[in-house]
Amino acid sequence: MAKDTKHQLEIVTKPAFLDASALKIPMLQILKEDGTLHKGVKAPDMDKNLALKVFDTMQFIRILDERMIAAQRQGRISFYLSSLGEEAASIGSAAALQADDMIMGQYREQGALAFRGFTVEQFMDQLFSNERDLGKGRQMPVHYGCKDLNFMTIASPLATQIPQATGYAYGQKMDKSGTCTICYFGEGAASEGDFHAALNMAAVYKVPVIFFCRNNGYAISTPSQGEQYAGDGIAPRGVAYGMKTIRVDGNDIFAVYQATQLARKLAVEENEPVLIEGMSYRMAGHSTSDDPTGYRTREEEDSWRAKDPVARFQKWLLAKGWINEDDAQANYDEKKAAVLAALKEAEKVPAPHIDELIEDVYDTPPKHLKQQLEELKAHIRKYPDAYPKTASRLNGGDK
Amino acid sequence: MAKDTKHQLEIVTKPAFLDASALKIPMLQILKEDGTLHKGVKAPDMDKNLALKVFDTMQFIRILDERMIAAQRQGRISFYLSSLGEEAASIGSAAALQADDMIMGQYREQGALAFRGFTVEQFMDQLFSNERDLGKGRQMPVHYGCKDLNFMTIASPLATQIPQATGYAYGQKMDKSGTCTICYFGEGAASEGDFHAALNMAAVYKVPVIFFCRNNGYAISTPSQGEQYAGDGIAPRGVAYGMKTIRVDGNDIFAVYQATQLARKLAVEENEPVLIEGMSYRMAGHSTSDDPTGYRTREEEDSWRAKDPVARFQKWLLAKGWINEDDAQANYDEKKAAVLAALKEAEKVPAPHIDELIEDVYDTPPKHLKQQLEELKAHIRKYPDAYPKTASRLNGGDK
Amino acid sequence: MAKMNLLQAINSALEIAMTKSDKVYSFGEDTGSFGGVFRATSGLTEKFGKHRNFNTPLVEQGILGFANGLASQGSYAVAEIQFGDYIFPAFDQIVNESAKFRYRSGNEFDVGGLTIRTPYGGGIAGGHYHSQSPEAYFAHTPGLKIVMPRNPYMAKGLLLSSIFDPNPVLFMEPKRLYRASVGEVPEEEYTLELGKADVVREGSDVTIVAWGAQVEMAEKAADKAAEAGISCEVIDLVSILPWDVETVAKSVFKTGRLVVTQEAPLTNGFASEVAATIQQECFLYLESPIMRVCGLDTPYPLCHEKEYFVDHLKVYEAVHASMNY
Amino acid sequence: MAKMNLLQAINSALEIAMTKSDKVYSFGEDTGSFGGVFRATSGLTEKFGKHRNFNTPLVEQGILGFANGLASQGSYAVAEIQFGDYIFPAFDQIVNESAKFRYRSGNEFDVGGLTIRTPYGGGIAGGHYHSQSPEAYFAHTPGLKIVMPRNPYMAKGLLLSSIFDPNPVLFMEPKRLYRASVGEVPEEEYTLELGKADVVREGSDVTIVAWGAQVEMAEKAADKAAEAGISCEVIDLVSILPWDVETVAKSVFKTGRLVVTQEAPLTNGFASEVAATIQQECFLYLESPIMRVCGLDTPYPLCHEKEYFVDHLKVYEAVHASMNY
Ligand SMILES: Cc1ncc(C[n+]2csc(CCOP(=O)(O)OP(=O)(O)O)c2C)c(N)n1
Ligand SMILES: Cc1ncc(C[n+]2csc(CCOP(=O)(O)OP(=O)(O)O)c2C)c(N)n1
Ligand SMILES: [Mg+2]
Ligand SMILES: [Mg+2]
Repeated sequence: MAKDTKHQLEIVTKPAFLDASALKIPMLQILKEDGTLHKGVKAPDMDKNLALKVFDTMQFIRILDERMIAAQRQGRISFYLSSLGEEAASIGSAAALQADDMIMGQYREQGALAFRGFTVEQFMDQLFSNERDLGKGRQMPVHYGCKDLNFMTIASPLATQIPQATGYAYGQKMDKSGTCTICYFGEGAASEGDFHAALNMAAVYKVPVIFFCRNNGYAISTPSQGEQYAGDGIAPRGVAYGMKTIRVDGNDIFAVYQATQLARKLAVEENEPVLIEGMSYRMAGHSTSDDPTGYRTREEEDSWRAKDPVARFQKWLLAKGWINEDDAQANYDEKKAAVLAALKEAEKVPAPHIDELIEDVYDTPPKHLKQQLEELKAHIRKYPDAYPKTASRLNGGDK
Repeated sequence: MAKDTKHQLEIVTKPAFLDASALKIPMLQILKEDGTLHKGVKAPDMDKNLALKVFDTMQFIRILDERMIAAQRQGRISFYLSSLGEEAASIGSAAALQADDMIMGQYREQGALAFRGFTVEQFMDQLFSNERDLGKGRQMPVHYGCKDLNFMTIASPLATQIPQATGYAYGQKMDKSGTCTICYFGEGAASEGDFHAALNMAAVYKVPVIFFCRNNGYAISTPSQGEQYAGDGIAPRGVAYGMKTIRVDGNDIFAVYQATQLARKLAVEENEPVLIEGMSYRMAGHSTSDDPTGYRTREEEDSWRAKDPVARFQKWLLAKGWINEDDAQANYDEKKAAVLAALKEAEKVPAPHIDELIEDVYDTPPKHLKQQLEELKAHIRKYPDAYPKTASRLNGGDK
Repeated sequence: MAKMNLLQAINSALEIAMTKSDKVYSFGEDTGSFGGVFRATSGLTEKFGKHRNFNTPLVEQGILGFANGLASQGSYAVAEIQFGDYIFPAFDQIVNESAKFRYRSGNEFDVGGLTIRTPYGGGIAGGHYHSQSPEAYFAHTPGLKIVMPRNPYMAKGLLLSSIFDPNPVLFMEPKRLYRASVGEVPEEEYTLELGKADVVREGSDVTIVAWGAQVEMAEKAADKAAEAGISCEVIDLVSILPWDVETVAKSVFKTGRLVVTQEAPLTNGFASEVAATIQQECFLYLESPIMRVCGLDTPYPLCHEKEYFVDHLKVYEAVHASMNY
Repeated sequence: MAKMNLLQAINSALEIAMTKSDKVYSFGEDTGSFGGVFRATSGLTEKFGKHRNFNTPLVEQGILGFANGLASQGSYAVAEIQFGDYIFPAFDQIVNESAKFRYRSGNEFDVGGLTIRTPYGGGIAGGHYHSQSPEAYFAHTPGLKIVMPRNPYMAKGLLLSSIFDPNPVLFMEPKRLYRASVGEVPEEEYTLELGKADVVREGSDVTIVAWGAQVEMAEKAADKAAEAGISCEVIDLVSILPWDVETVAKSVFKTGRLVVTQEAPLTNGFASEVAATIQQECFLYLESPIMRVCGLDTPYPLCHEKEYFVDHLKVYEAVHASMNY
């Protein structure tokens, strides 16, 4: 048919409405659910060291998650939020990056942080809001952050980090840093206006950013298909923004790893932003405040266990001979002991000093804040029984 | 290839990144630029009466726009914003709707309002913020609204009306009203978060709404391609949301009309929201505050004159024999005289009474507002020379 | 009458409103058949169907945009924002749209059927983003009404008034009290006047003004003051916008002293408005400066919540200081 | 020194900042080679290239999201919001993100390099949505700085300070004065202290506090008062957050009378904060109640702008009333 001279669009003369069926995006899978590779496909170039580090991190995060859910039930921490079932998404992608690439997460990416080297003690310090916490105990549990590891502090408002990732990556590009930013978010958060802003701007500015959507089927109780969106998930939006886009099996460590590796190349070498949609399933409740039996069946949950990303990778490693059952078990036990020990230790560490209350609102505390703090301290000294922890420290030796 | 059991997605084993080229959406055109139909295509079922009403409205709006730009230059009104070059988009689509369908516009859809029957006096009353203005003179010129004509009052914040249209249509669906809502917006406004929210929600709720994006190439000075978006315009987003989508030549009255007619059927009969992208060009400055020579060339503007939607339709009507040159000119002259007369009359009508200042903030003015008004009136009475128009009326006979 | 907690009272109001008019719709994130993360909307989908009470996609600006549109169509739109802390993405739809809808159209259109429900406030170990009390952010906005109940009885009657009030209402629910506050509540429909403050306790020495969950702290402080021989008049403002200047002024004419307390940070909070207005209204009657007892001017901290929290001791200290000025 | 109008002063500050550090970026809707709808950024693309000064897509929440990210990366992000009325879609990114970025991370990360420029205010026949003065909406937000210059000299020095201040700054430009206000401005770099009020005129009877464009009205009122034998001290607050309580209190200790004036509607405006604080600081010195002279509590109307506008006559009347209380 003819082309329009202005827009270079193809011209049609009969009206035809497109719909979601015009763009169905397939899913990349390399490792099958049974832990074997698809026929004729070889594993991505993940060497033994890296594979073991990935698996190690998976195990650690699984233990941490399970243990801390229990700790919350015991009332030892106020809140927890696990990544059960989604370990491959965050760890597989983090493994494909460089240490100086920036990570901006939503809150279910503890795997990426652990992969970067956040220690079990650091995790515990944050979870117990103690005075060693890098975040100074100010945010709820799981809101980790670490400048040294290039892991942006997690914050609760959803999707706000997505346009921030576009901006961060703009700075990286201008600095000719050779680095990129990865930004994780859920398929629920992808409904926010900030998502739209972020992806469109990234496509316009051509910045080195990888948007990694963890599509785990739910936003708290809201199922994705039909209630969060009506189309073919999140990936087609990338195409609509004119962005490089791929969908992967989020429970397949190799698919995640390989897609992210290629995405990083596109991002860093060609300044092409990339959208990766990782299809997965949130195996646990949304958080410890949530009881999923109110909105989904046990059968549905069980049907996903067969797709467990950790077990799947473990099978492959076993078959490959890179691990054996005994070592894996020993490793597991050792990790578990370390988690328990760190937990016990961290919960004894005191809270940050009350003087921290007014630090970091600004670069230095302005006069009115200093005055408010002084008044508060005077008040606490007057009613020591009402604020026993702080009072005892104030009296013991004010800093 | 295999299908994934959970998501029913096709599985691929080799990574491939899609991009904008995965979904290129053609443009519906029925009437060619020279005013003849594409070969083998017939005009949509627009009878002579309707065709003449459409043309009549086009002429009126063109006269109104040109005259009011001049009036602004003469300092008779403070601001004006024309739809020059985009008449087919708003008038052609309005012509395909029923009178009880709701229209929610951005600010460049005076054509749709005129088609509905807004009189030249009503236009003028708004433009001069006089006491007859339905909006009580509170908003800037061109912020028309009329409940009787189901035309929602225009407001300046961009894109806010888009999710509102989704909500309005939800009410229409629940009321089983057999009506729909059409929502106009520019390709610039489509970058706002509200756009994203609106289309996604409409697709999820399946409401009878038609989103009509007027892609006129610019948002003030910002060109659409490459600076507003990087993809293939706005239409692919509809596909991504799982929504019925079509792109039309926005300067082709027949393409606009036919697409909207079909869209209305989908919306009202099947509760399918529809996205229509109308490709056009803003022939004048953004508004009277804008001088486009700062960001585009005269050549570019001229090259679009050949595509003028009014001239194009006129050629067809002439060839068809539904109008002749003489009648068209007489009609034009008559309209112009009416516009001039209404202008002169409206500018003499006084501003709304000062008592209106506190009306409609709430359904009835609360005590503190009554008190504020009384204080203001006392002040004006004290300084009549400083507020001469209001003071003379206050003294002449307070209502 | 029945014993209800604050959540049950909200739920009961919603059920009555939805029974009364089939143009009442309830929606928000997770508010559908699941009933909301606090369960305020539980049972509504079963009773009224999934088109009357439903989930929205996760987008607050869309929730309010949708709600404005639905209300402008003539429906009663009851939109839940999951936490007050997440209302800010909808700020434009509320402040530029809901509030100005009627005025800008010369009353051709309005969104009077809109009610925004949102849990607010601290004391629940929620840290920065599950503890804020954002009422003052909205109080600068002509066209909005803002209502904050202190207990189940008030919550039900005020919510019913809000839903059917012909103006957009921001209805802020004290989430710390959702289950903690229990009281006798009529099972049937009743309404309470918006814009009217409630003298919770009469007294003669000092007036304490509070709203929402903070009324509890005012009352406890009044108890403590009573022990010290100070008689406090406690006023629940109930409505933040428009607010009942007269009732507060009348009280201050009597007591000559005013303490205003809020959970939110001090600077430009609503307590500032109360103080600014009352110092003008009651200038010649004031025996000591109006005291504001508020959160510190910092984000809401998790680990020092106990210290940060505006408890009754802090309110009492201000009462004491006011008496001894 | 050179004669500059306020726009030229802004433009000069931007040019100096961008010359000083190539990590300074300027962006917003239409701010690229076109130079912005008011032309504040004109010439910057030519001088620094299209990657340093550029257009954004039309999405304020995206502009601020992007700006926060860019600032957190260590750049100086100078984001323009085309009109103050359109800042609300970015409210969440400013109030929940920019303001809390450093605190929530325990100073691991910050967006100190962020400056938000936006024209504000009325008097230009802009109606509801080109006239608002939204400073009070932000003043309840610990972590932000808010700065409002009154003339070209202040604008340039304060903008340079804001850009390089290690905290996020909301810099609000009085658009009524963009071309109307002209004055001597040094061509080279200079900075002015943030958080410090400016005693524009000394006086002994009444203190008038204003900020931004409203300082002009305060001065004119002071002129008129002088004719009537009343000596006014006029203070430009300059910074709204943190604000200079001391300078205002010191003045009120002397005069015993305070009039605060703002363009924005009365209720919960920043004038309320000033009044609430000063009645506490200066209680025993006040000879009359603190008067607030503000916009009415309505949206900003087009046709009655003249009447709605807080002109010098209204300020003068308050001064007069304060003297004759
Ligand atoms: C702006 C905002 N709105 C609402 C919430 C409350 N909330 C927290 S998590 C969540 C669901 C997120 O779902 P998704 O993005 O799919 O991520 P997932 O939890 O599934 O990993 C909601 C609604 C929030 N934190 N921020
Ligand atoms: C929220 C918001 N941001 C910015 C503006 C200022 N503004 C008015 S019109 C406009 C450009 C709109 O472009 P587009 O949507 O393409 O519509 P067009 O003018 O081309 O018809 C801008 C930036 C506004 N009115 N509202
Ligand atoms: Mg999810
Ligand atoms: Mg446009």
